[in-house]
Amino acid sequence: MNSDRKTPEAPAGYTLKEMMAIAAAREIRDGEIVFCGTGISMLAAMAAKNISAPHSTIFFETGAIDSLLEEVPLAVADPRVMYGTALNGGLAEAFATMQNQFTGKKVIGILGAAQIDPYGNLNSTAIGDYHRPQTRFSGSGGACDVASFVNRTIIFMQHEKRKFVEQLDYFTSPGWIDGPGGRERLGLPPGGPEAVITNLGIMRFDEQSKKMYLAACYPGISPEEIQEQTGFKLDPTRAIVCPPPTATELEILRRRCDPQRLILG
Amino acid sequence: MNSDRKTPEAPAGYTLKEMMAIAAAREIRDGEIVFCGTGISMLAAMAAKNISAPHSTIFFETGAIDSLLEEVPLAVADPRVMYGTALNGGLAEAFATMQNQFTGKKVIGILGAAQIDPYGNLNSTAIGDYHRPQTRFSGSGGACDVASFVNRTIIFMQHEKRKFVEQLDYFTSPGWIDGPGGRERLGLPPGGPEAVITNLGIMRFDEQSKKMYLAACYPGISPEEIQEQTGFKLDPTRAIVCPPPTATELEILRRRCDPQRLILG
Amino acid sequence: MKPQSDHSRLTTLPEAIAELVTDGSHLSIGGFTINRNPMAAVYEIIRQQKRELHLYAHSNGQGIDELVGAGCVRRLEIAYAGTGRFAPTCVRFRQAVESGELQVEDYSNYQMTLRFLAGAMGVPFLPTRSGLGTDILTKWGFSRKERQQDDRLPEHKLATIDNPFGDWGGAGKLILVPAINPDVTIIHVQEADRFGNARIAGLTFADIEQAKAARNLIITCERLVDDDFLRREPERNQISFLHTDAVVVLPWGAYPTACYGVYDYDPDYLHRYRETARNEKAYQSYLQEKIITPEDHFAFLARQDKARLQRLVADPETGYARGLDRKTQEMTP
Amino acid sequence: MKPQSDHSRLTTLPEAIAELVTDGSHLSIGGFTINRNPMAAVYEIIRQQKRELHLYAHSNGQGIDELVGAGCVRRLEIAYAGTGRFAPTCVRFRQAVESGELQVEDYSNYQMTLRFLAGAMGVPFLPTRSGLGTDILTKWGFSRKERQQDDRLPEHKLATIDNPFGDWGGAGKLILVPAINPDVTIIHVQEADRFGNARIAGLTFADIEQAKAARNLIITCERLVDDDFLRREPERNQISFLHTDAVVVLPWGAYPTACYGVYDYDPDYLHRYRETARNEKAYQSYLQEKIITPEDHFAFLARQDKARLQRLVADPETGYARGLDRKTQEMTP
Repeated sequence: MNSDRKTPEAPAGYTLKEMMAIAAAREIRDGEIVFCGTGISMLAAMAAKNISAPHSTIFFETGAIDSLLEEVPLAVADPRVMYGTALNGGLAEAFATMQNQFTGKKVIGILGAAQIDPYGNLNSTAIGDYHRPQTRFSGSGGACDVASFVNRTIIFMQHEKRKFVEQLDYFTSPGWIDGPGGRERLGLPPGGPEAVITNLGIMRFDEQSKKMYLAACYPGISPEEIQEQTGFKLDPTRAIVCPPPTATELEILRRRCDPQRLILG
Repeated sequence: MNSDRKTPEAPAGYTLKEMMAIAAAREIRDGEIVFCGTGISMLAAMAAKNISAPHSTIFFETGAIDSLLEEVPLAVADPRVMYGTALNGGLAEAFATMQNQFTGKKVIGILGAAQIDPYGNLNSTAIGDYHRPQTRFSGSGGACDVASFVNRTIIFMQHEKRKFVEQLDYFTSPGWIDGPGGRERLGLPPGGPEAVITNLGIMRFDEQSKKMYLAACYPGISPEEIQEQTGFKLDPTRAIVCPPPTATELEILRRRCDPQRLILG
Repeated sequence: MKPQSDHSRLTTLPEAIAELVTDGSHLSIGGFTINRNPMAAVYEIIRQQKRELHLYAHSNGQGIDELVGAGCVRRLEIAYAGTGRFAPTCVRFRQAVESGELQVEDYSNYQMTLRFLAGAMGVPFLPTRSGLGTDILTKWGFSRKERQQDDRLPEHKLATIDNPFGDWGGAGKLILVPAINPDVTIIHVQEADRFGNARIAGLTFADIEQAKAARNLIITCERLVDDDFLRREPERNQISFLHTDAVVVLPWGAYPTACYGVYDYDPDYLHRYRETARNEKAYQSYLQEKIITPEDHFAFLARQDKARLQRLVADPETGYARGLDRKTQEMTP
Repeated sequence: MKPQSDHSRLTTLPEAIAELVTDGSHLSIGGFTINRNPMAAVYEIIRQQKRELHLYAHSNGQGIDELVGAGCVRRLEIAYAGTGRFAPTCVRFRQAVESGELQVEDYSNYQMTLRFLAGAMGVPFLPTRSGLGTDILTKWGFSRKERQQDDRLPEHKLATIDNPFGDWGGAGKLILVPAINPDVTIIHVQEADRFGNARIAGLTFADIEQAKAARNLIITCERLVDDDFLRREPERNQISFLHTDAVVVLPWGAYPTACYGVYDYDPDYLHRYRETARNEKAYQSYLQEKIITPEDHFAFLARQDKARLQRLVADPETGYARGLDRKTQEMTP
């Protein structure tokens, strides 16, 4: 996630990556099971666990449940996710935990993507024609599974016009589909994306229309700047200024989560 | 299996149960994976492994693969099946091994039942009306699964007219169904019952008709006696006299397999 | 409550059963025939006189027969009701079916395993080739009408499907088995911690699938281990605290069935049980005196012969009681 | 050959690859991104210049990218082609897809896992709720025509089904994923015996399913253990000899990916690989000099810097190289 490129300067005292990690950490509720991907989403989960959600459980699609994470992993299969867990299983068990109707309801998934549409549907597969793509990305990985199964998801994005699009080039992972009832019509479980956290601010989804709106700008960033980087209209009327990271949040993120700044840079 | 009741006296030197165990053991080919139930089928598998099929693997539906069996188990969940195995798993893995198209082809299943029909279909569930049975038995257990999946099965029966019937009261486990192509029409894998071993002799299935015929009588038992105890016509023209247990076979069965005579009685 | 990694779920057996098992509950228990049945929990259910239970079993054997015998069970979905050589058909089960007191729905062991697995995986069904052409598919213990009227039963016992991928996998037709999500599953394990992480030694049967399929999970265990014990070798754990609601420490909690590596089954108890179960009067007095009168598991245990229990203690190498006398007069059949 | 419990399956890597992997083979490899990829086997496949492979992968990462980069792969069915922070999208994979050299069929990680599981279970498909409404369902990398003409491909990429049990399980509609039965699966494990029993430490990923789904299974291992070693704690074994065709002893056989409890991934190698892969000329010389020229795994190993390998050796408590310097200049993106 190239979140520090082509973006306004962060205010003194913290970087935009730190702001993003902390904004995401604040979304995690105590007691939740947190599905983590690689990179900043791992830091968000680690920060939440150390700050506001001590009873949350960090959990990886590779099968690790409640990893200790003494060092930050660089992939979800990093041996660092395997140490001191409650259980080391495999992919089959991990995804079943999310599809399971009892445990799945407790899971929050953190995802990233190459493109997002106004309903929070994601593309992490290809830009251009699928059969001869202009840019090929990694593909779904577990993203489609998580987005299909779990109760709520948070999405990390780099905020650029070409990434916030009306129409995805490839539909990898389901968000709210086409609005209210969209998931149910397809046969998907309820639940869906709750927040999109970018290097500029935080977007949420309207309860009625399930369309993305601007919920918060980071300090020093205006709604207009955000609209300019978005390929569709964002309702700005509910936008607040996102509280900057507190000293405690920063301290914990830097000292406990990524002291080597492997992810924070 | 009350195989020693109401049956002619066995010739001196061995019991009919011993004859049955050895007759079944002779059916097991070297290199096969042997699915075992409780009782005499376990002894047959143990005897085969110690006599003619040293590279066979004893395997239980409960998930134990290649059990050492230092003592004879009294159930397939007996802790004695868990000691020194190649792998201790569970039911899901065990049945998958039999349904698996590569390993399943190597499995020979040994089954018992309350009723058998001319095509080797089995009833181990109920006699009389299913909803208000005259006699209720244990039910399928893994028998239906094994009979559905594996390449060949051997069936142990007590030879009585009411057990060898034209029409089963309840169809628990598939044999050859209604003759050639019967399994394929239902969608079942090929393979099926190969021998029925009773306290009187050995029945096999005609290659063309898939109907049961008399293949061998135990020493001292006539085809007529067997027909009398059978509720349908058995072709006796191919019947030979079954070779009695050899001294080696008896020695191994008695000393190595069931020295306490827990199954042999 | 579930996903709190430092939240203790320790409780007592009477409390766990009183809170989580109610009349009419859909219940499944772990173990197989004469091994690792959660017998202490079974006896506590009998003691608390739970009624109208809907029981799901593959071949759980002894535990099922005692629940049926004590009149706790209204409906039973099962693959095999026997305890191996001890009772090729469970005696109280047989009596209850033949007398029409117990409604039974028959499946195979793999079908029941897949039904729990489907529940654990969060899908409504799983496919298998087992059962095609049999009465297991066509004869239903619970009628179509009964199924339609009860939203805790799937509307079909089983379904068949033509393979939508043609002959891919060599199977043109399959049986679909409907998922089970019991209200409560109870399993007995060798080791657990207070959070609800658990480790099973020996075979796991279908315990893991049963545990994960359930809305509520009660784990009874031989040994409570320190908080970090199971985390030192997490490959050996099968169930995480995410699934667990109650942990109860119960040494000899599977007795008279076996608990691999800890103790063997008790052949005397199991033989006597079968004989007792055949006689209505003797059985009622067994129930009253041996099971209901002792106020709890520990009182029940205290009445067992100490020397006999001692003989059942597992040999550390083999995991069972080597050379145990398992032959009795009743063994002949 | 398979079910002979005292039959040794020990062989050498060149022999196992020469015998079991042929041009056009349908192949799957174990591991996940930067962990327990059977890299020594991957490099041997490259050395033997196997061509036209049909590869099945979930997120096997490094191994897949090297096979693609060396031109061994014609078709790839995959969920995720990345190596975490080292290459969020694998470089040679990306290039091969964008240039049209490589045909790709996209699935999700769970779908691929279920496809291997279906193959292992012997059923033609398994159901999931994942993928409904997405292009994974509707956009096919391999055309319908191509699928019809190739009997090693199922005729549909995926199928959907209305739940035959109504709304049982809360799902009205499901996706069915077709089974995979590769010609060969290769996995790398910590411990195996000469018969082909194997034990994995740390996460198992989908290795067990991949192993059991395959017609032929090659196990490469760090340590060959004595005949009775794995049988002393059979609960810890995941694969039995019933499935295994070849066992090869290969210390550092997953290098440069990690092998939990034995060594860590090599951050320098992986970073350099990504940078090299971006430059065609540099990549060809990497292939020739680093992979193909060394005659085998041991020659390849001998060319690695000893001190760097030493730094990767796992700490016995945590299973990885504590405090390893994993930051490089290339890390910023």
